[in-house]
Amino acid sequence: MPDFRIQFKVFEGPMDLLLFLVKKQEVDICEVNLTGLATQFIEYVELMKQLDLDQAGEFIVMASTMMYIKSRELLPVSEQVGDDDDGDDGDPRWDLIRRLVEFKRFKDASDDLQRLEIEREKVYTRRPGSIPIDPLPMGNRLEASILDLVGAVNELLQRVAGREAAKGEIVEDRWSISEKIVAIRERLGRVDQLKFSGLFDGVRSRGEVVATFLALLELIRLKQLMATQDDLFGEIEMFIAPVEMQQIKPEQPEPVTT
Amino acid sequence: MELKQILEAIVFSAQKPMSTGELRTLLRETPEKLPDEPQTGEYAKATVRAVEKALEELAVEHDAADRSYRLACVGGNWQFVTKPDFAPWLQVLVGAKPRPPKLSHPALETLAIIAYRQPITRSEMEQIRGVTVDGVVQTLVERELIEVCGEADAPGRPRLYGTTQFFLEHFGLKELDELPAADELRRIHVELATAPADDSQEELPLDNETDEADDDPNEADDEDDDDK
Amino acid sequence: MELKQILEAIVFSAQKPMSTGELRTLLRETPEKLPDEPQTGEYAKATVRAVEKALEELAVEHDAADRSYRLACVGGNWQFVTKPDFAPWLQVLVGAKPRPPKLSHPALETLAIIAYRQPITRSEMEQIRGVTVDGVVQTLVERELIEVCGEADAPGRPRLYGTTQFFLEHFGLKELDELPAADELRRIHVELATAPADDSQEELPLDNETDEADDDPNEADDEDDDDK
Repeated sequence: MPDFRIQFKVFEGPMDLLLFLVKKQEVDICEVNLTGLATQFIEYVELMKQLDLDQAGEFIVMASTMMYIKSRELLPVSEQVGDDDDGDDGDPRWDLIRRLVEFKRFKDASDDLQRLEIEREKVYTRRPGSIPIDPLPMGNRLEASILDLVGAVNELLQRVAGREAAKGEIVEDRWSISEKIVAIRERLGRVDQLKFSGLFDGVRSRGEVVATFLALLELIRLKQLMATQDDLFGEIEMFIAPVEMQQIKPEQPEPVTT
Repeated sequence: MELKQILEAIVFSAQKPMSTGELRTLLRETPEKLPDEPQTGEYAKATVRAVEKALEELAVEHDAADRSYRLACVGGNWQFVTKPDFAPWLQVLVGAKPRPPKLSHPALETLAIIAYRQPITRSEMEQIRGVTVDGVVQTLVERELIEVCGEADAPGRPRLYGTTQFFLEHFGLKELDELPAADELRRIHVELATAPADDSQEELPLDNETDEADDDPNEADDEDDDDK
Repeated sequence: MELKQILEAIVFSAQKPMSTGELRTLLRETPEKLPDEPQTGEYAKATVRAVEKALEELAVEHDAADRSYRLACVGGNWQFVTKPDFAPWLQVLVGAKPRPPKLSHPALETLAIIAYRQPITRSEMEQIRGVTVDGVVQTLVERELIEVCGEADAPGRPRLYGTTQFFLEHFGLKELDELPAADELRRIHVELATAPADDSQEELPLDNETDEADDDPNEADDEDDDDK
C-alpha cells in the first residue's frame, strides 16, 4: 500500500497515470485492453480517495470517463480499427486513445526539450571582451615616424629577401655600417639633401638595407645629419648638419671610388 | 575578399549574436560611415538572402573543419559556440552559467505542448495534459519562455500563448521547425483541427513508433555523441 | 579529445587573451574544481612547454585554414584576432574606432627610440631627437606604452625608461626581439661603441645606383597590396 502513495505523488495527472498503466500492459497504446485499463485506473483513484490525497479532482473526472468506457463493455480496440462508421469522434474509447497518444508524444517531446536544455548548458558562446582586430602593420601608421621608417625598412628587407629567394642566389653580406655612413655622407656632400626613400633604391641585399638604415640612425644620433619634415606626414629629408652641431666625427674609413 | 569572409569576421568579433538583418545593415552602413574605405562599397547591396546563404555555407565549412567550436544559428541569431565536450574547462574559466533552476517536468511538458501547438489557450493545454496548468503557465511567462500572443476567437476570448525568442535561445534552437519531430507534432494540430474524424486510420502506424520510443532519453544523447 | 582542441576552445571562449601560464593553471585546476569530470584529469599535468607547442601548432593550422581570423600570440598572450582587411566593418560594428587616437608623430618617434635603445634616459632621447621630450614622455607614460625601469648611473641619477607589456600589445608584438630588424638595430649601439672603424675594407659599387634615387614611396605600398 505505501508504494501507491509514492506512485500518486509521481503522477502529474490522470493522463500520466493512464500512460503508466498502459506501459504496464506492455502493448501498443492502440492495442491496450481498455476495460482492464479502466478497472485499474478506478482502483487507483479509489485508493487515492482512501488515502485522502489532494488534487484528486482531475483523477475523479477521468475515473468517470473510465467507468463509462467500462460500462459499455467494449470490444478490444484492435477490432475497432477501420470500423469508423459509427463516428469515432464521439466514441469515448477513441477519444481516450487519441488523447493518450497525443499526451505520450508531448511527454517524449518534453524529454527532448530537457535533453536540449542540458546540451545547451554545455555550450559556450564566444563573447570577445573587445573587438580583436589584428594589429595593423606598423608601416600603416603615421608616415615618417621612426617606427614607420623601421616599418619601411622591414618591408624593404622582406622585398630584398624575396628577390634573393626568387633568384636563388645568396648575396654575400659584406656591407658594414661604417661604409654606409661614409656613403651617405658622400652623397649628401654632392646633393644638399636626400629623401629617405631614395636611400634604399639600389640596395640589393638585406644586409645592405640594414647597414644603410643603421648608418642613417647613427648619423642622426651623432647629429652629423639632420632629418626634417615639411609637415607632419611629409617625406623625411636629410641633410648634413652644420659643423658646429656635430659632436663626434667617426673615424673615416678609406673613401672608395664610386 | 568574399562576403562570406566578411560575415565570418563580423560574427567572430561581435560581442553578441548577430541576426542576418543586423549583418545586412552593417554591410550597408559601412561604406556610408567610412567613405575612405571604398572596397567596402562592393558588399553594401548584399541581400538578406545572400547573407543567409553565405552564413549557411560558412556553418557547413566550420562543421567540416571539425574544430572545437562551430558556427550556430540560435533563434535567428548567428554566433560561434564551443562544442559541449569542452564545457568543464570553460565552466572553470568563465564560471558556471548563471542560469535559473532547471525546468520541472510539468513545466517542460506544458512548454512542449505550447511550443508545438502555438498559439494555444490554457484550456487547450489542460485538455492535453489532463490537469490545470495555471501555475505552470505563470512560471513559464515569468521565465520569459512563453508570452501572450493574442486572443482566441472563442467565448470569453481566452488568451493565446506562444513561445518567445528566449525560448529558442534557452534550448539552442535555430527556429521552431528545428524542434525534434517538429514536422509530425506540429502537423497533427492541423489534422486534428481540420479533419478530426480522419485520423483514426492514420494514427496507427505512427503509434507504433511512438510507443516503441521508450522513455530513455539517453538514446538520443548517444546519437548526438556520434556526431561529434 | 586532444590538448590542442581544449586549448583552442579555451582561447576561443576567453574574454581576454590567455598566457600559457594561465592556460596551464586552468588545465590543472579543472579536475580539482570539477571532480565529476574525470576526463579532465588527463590534461592536468600538461607542461607549459606542451601547452606552448600545442598553441603554436594551432596557430599554424589556423593560418593554413586561411579564415578571416587567426590565432595570434601578442605580448605572450594568445588570442584569436581578425585580419586587418575586415577592420572597416568591425569599426562600424563597435560604433567607434577600435583603438585610442593614434600617437602623434613626435610620440611615435620618441617611442621608437625608447623601444630600440631601452633602457634610455630622457636626455639621451633628446640627443637623438634634437628637441625636448618631456611632454611626449609623459604622454607615453600615461598611455602606458613606456615606464620608468630604473636609474642611470650618471650625475643626478636620471630615470631610465623602457617599453611596457602594453607596448607589445599595442603594436602586436610577441616580444621586443620581434621589432623589425631588432637584432641588428638593438645591437648597433654595442657594435659602434666597440668597433666603429673596424670594417672599412670594401666599398660599394652600388652607391652609384643609390644616388639615382627616385623618390617613389608608392613602390612599397604597391607591394603591400600584393600581399593581401
